[in-house]
Amino acid sequence: MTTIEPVPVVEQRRSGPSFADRLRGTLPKIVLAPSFAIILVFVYGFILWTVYLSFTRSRILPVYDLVGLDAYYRLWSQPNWYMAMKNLAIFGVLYIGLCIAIGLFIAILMDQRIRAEGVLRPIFLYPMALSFVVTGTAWKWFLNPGLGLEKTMHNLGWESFKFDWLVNTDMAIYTVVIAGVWQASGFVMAMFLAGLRGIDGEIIKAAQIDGAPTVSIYRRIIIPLLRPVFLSAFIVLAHMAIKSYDLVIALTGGGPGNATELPSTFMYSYTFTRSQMAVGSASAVMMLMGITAIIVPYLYSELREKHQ
Amino acid sequence: MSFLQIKNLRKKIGNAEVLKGIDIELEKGGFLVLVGPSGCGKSTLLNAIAGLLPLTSGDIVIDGHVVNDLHPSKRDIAMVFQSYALYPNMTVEENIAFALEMRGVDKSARAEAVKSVAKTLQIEHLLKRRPSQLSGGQRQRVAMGRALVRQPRVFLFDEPLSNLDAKLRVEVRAEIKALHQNTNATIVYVTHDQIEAMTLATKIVVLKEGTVQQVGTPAEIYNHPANLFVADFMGSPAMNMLKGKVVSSDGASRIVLFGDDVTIAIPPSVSAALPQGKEVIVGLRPEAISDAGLADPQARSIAHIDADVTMVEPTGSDTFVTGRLHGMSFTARTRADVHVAPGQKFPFAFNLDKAVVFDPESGERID
Amino acid sequence: MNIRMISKLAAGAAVIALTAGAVQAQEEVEVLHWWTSGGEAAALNVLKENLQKEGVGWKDMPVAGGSGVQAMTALRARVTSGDPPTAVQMLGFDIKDWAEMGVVGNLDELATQQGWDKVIPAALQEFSKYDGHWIAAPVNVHSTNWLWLNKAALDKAGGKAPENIDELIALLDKFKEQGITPLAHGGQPWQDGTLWESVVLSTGGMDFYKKAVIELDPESLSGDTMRKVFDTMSKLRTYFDPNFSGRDWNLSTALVIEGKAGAQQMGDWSKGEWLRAEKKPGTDFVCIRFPGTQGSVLFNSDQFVMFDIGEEKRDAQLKMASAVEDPAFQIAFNTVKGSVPARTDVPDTEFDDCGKKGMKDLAEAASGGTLAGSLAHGHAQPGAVKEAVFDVVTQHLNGQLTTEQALQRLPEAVAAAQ
Amino acid sequence: MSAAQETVSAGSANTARYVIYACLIILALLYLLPLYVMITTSLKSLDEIRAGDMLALPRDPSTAAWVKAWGEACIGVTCGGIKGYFWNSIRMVVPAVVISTLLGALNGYVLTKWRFPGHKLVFGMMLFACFIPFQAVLIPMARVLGTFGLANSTAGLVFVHVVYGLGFTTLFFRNYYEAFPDELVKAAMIDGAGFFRIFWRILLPSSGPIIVVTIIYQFTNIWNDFLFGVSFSSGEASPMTVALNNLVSSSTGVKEYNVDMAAAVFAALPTLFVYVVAGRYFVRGLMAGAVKG
Repeated sequence: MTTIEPVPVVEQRRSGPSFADRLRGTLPKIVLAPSFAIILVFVYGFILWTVYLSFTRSRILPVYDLVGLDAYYRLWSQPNWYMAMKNLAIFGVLYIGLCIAIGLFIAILMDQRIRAEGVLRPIFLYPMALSFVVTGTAWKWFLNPGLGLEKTMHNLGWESFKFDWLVNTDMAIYTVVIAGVWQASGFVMAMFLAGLRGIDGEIIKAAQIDGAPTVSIYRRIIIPLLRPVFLSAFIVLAHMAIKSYDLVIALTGGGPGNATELPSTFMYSYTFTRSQMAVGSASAVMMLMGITAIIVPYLYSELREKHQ
Repeated sequence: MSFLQIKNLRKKIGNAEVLKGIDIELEKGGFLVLVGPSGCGKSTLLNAIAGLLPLTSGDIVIDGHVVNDLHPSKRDIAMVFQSYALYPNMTVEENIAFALEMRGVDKSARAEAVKSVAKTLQIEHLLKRRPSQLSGGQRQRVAMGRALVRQPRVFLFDEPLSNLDAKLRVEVRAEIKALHQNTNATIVYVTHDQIEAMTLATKIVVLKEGTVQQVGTPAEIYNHPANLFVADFMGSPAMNMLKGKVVSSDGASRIVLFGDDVTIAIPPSVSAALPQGKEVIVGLRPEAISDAGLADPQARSIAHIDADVTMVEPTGSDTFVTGRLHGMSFTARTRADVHVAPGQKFPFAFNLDKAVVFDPESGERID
Repeated sequence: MNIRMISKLAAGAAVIALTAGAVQAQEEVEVLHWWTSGGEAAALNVLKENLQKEGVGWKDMPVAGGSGVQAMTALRARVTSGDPPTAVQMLGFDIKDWAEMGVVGNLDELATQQGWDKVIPAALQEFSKYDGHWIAAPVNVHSTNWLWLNKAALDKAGGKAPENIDELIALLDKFKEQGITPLAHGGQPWQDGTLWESVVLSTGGMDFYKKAVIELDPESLSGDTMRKVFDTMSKLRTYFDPNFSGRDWNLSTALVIEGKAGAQQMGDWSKGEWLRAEKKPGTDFVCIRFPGTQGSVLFNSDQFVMFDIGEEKRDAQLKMASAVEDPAFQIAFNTVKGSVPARTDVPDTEFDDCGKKGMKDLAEAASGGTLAGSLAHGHAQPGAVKEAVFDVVTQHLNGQLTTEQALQRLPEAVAAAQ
Repeated sequence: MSAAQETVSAGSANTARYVIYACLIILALLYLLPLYVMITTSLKSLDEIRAGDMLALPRDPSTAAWVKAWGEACIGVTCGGIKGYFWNSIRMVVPAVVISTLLGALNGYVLTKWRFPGHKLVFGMMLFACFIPFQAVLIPMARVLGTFGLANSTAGLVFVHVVYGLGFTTLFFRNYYEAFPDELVKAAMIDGAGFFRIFWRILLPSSGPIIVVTIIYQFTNIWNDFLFGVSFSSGEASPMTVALNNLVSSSTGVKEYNVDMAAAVFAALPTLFVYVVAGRYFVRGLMAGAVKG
């Protein structure tokens, strides 16, 4: 190295930030602004619009005369809406619970240095890649007692086998759960697998040295360490449960009767097929409130935690 | 005239004031080390100099120009980061050349500069590799190369050695020192390691909670710490802090240590008059306490004290002996082959020439 | 990730996206419909070709599924965006709803010129006109109160077509003895509703149907006659096979065609399935009015509603409306579709026995006052009421509601939907 | 790696592994069933489908249904198969994925490396956008698209997908860049790189894993979307799913299940391909930050 010569600086002795520097300072905000503006208009603006509509008597197309809580009275006097809420409770609990349980189970199995991981992983993941517009028919057949599993079992000689949930009013919602779990559990598996791969190996070595059997290592150490993954999975699944629409339409169309009505199908049918847009908007507002109740505390805790 | 001036610099982050009016000056070619415990604001100060953090108030002047509002890239500085901050997607060569490329230096000149830096740092064989393929020491060199190639007016180092193992740290430390001597670059260097500070600096700034505790050469800082904090922070093992009390008899003041057992003269570093009965703290570096036989023959005042030995720590070059008297412990640096075991009595010699006295209430040194 | 490649792709894609949006200006009609299956599409193709001969292009916008549910969603989006299609296939009260929104066109001139008032039955005009103006061109008239029987199974059971509910039950019992599914039914709300309205008509007659379904008289909706209707529904339910839930109607028809089931209650579009399976009316299958509804006709009519699309496109729109009412097209389309022409002046020579019967029944019912709109197909009540009735009927049929509860729910649900 | 077999004795370890493999294989077969049904059905003749067992292998496999689905099946009044719609979908998906990914990356970059007061609120609000039910935005969106003249065009559809994908892409990139060292950005600033140069030269080239996750996620969602497709496109410009629906759920007529299934397999091919090829990177990308949510 030779001597270091100072580069002459041409700035005046005391100058405010130059225009370029000031631009540089606001550039990040300028870059973010379009996205944020879009979100403001197309998410929050539209939410406000929906809220407004729920106070009108809109039917086939939006009208803008306020009539108060009429749509909400109508909504809460609909047995269908209660059915939808009840179904969402059943579906939500089972769907989230089973997806997490099965996803975690497969992830743990996959994490045992499996030879064919590269083959198995896409098999568990692929349902997420397919829309129910695509797989709906196959599922309908499969669950249909006259065509699918039941018939196959009968053909194989197991005459007493019965699997008629799809057409059974009390059980139909569970077929929706089955198909839903089939679709999403692989994705949850991938999340858990990523979580497992991210755990510090030394912790496990330490536990092994402490003499903990494999089951205990998982139960006492690894699974508690996966807490953030559980949380993420819960959020992802919760919003998918609330938004589930294709799933129900493809499998049961909301039937038999209204046995598989969910808030999302309710909202769609009241807004678009039944020409009761105000009631549909009221149900959308209810759904948004439900989502907010789940998401906002999560967001709050997540964003606060990270910067301490 | 000083090359780098920091004038009454303040920085607030949220409601907390992280830097509370810092004043520092550094001459051209100086090696300034900012040292202090974590959270003292040293990295904040360095980032402020770099322009990576906006100031709340105060000025930063480089070579006579206020650079407060200048973008980092226009301040003509280079920075070496603790994590090295090598661009993972670029080869070593590209990493080093990146700053030149950003400045529009043409390709052949870039190659030339990279080559010269690589030669200086002996990393020519690494130029085509990516950071992930390098060892810690190699990455460190590349990070330095990235700074050197720019030939900036000021180099900023942010704890550059803390990710290296002990042996490498010493080696690289020496290299940085040599580099400074060869290039006569102006350097601001942040560390929490007081040995690095002592070995590298021409000027040390000790920081605590956003305020400058002391500015001085390594010798000044070490021998004449401005306050208890600096005294305690600099030096390992830490300076012995002995509680004492001023007694006056016959018109002369003396200090009583270890209860009433030992009375010593007021150390020569103190010129002020100490009132009778004043509580003081006498600071004495471990090397100022030794076994009686090794006491500095040129010292003007030496106190000989016998005390119980509670611990013996051989380091190879020296042996640290911890003694205890009247419930007060102190550490002495003795020669390596001293024969002593815990539980024995040992004759210590206190070289009071080196003693400094602090006011226990303000923590300041009493001159 | 190769960034340069991505950015190139992005640029290329943007160009494609932009150019894809451009459409050349030529006289053409854009038609939103849900006739996507082979036969129907073939029938519609006749219209497309007729128009092309006149130099009018056909921009097809098929949206299948749920008898127009998705199509209506798409239509809302199109209308809201201010870019409605030229013509939209629509049923009954939907037409009124849209007309009320003031987004439809006006066909008065053409209608006067071609004398639609005289040749299109008044019951259809009820929907084709709004506020006295022609807004839609009716394509056909379907009738829902039909019963389709497998001839072989019927012969085996005595060969006599049932004339009232009791005879129907007796016949279904005989089918049961033959070991086939007596009544093929698909468990979808609109199919349940179609069955229900036939039972209502059969049980209470046309006057009762009009009072209960058209006028929504609460006492009729919860009275003893309605109790009998629900009881009959429960009885009929016992003749279904276990897999009926959610089954498409054409699969049920297939069961009857194949002899796996004896009978199906379904509208006249069911005939299309028989014809396509190369079965002949009278020899392979029998079409009769649903027992107890002889002489009455519950109709629904597919119409092309013409939207207000501005002057420069109106010429093509009028050409299309005219082509729809062309007798030749009416014959070509309706012989395939199973329906009968929307105009009364079309000769029945091209039609088969069922078609001829349908045309005759329609003419008689229209003059005798026994012609009424089908509830299940949106010609008796607006969508909201229709769906509310479906809710009760479907839940009752699936055992979620008892007859007692259904009778209580029905007037409530209807009132809530109004 | 969390596998813990080393401590188990060899014999029981082998048994355990057999059990693990058995479990995995059984589960894999269950997961594959719907796909199996789709593929075998598409290879069967209609008579065989009507008479036979849905799980049976085709007796006389034929690709006739595939040929028909691709190039001959009637959708509406035109009988050109689904191939045209396949390309429609590609034309829609590629720009929508690229734009939403790029914007998400920029947003994530700003929200982690160029923080400003209120950045958390902005991020929170963008994230909440992921959760809005799409049915609720159809009508106002139609009005907006109409106003801007984007109604009924591929560009409009791309726009809609970009808007409602932004929340997800921003989330992915923000979480990924959150873990990306700030020092690299500082170093680049000192080196003289500006806002965009730091993004293009330093962050984006290191974003491989998260780009893969985002692309997979966006590609699948946009490709599979039906609701927006049916509402904001029409006729021969419709995306694949709309055409598939027209083919599969036509209300009358003989259902050609083999053709339906073949068309469904075609509709599924691109997303399947993406998952199979990029599945490995998917887990890796999730590891790299998306999971931490």
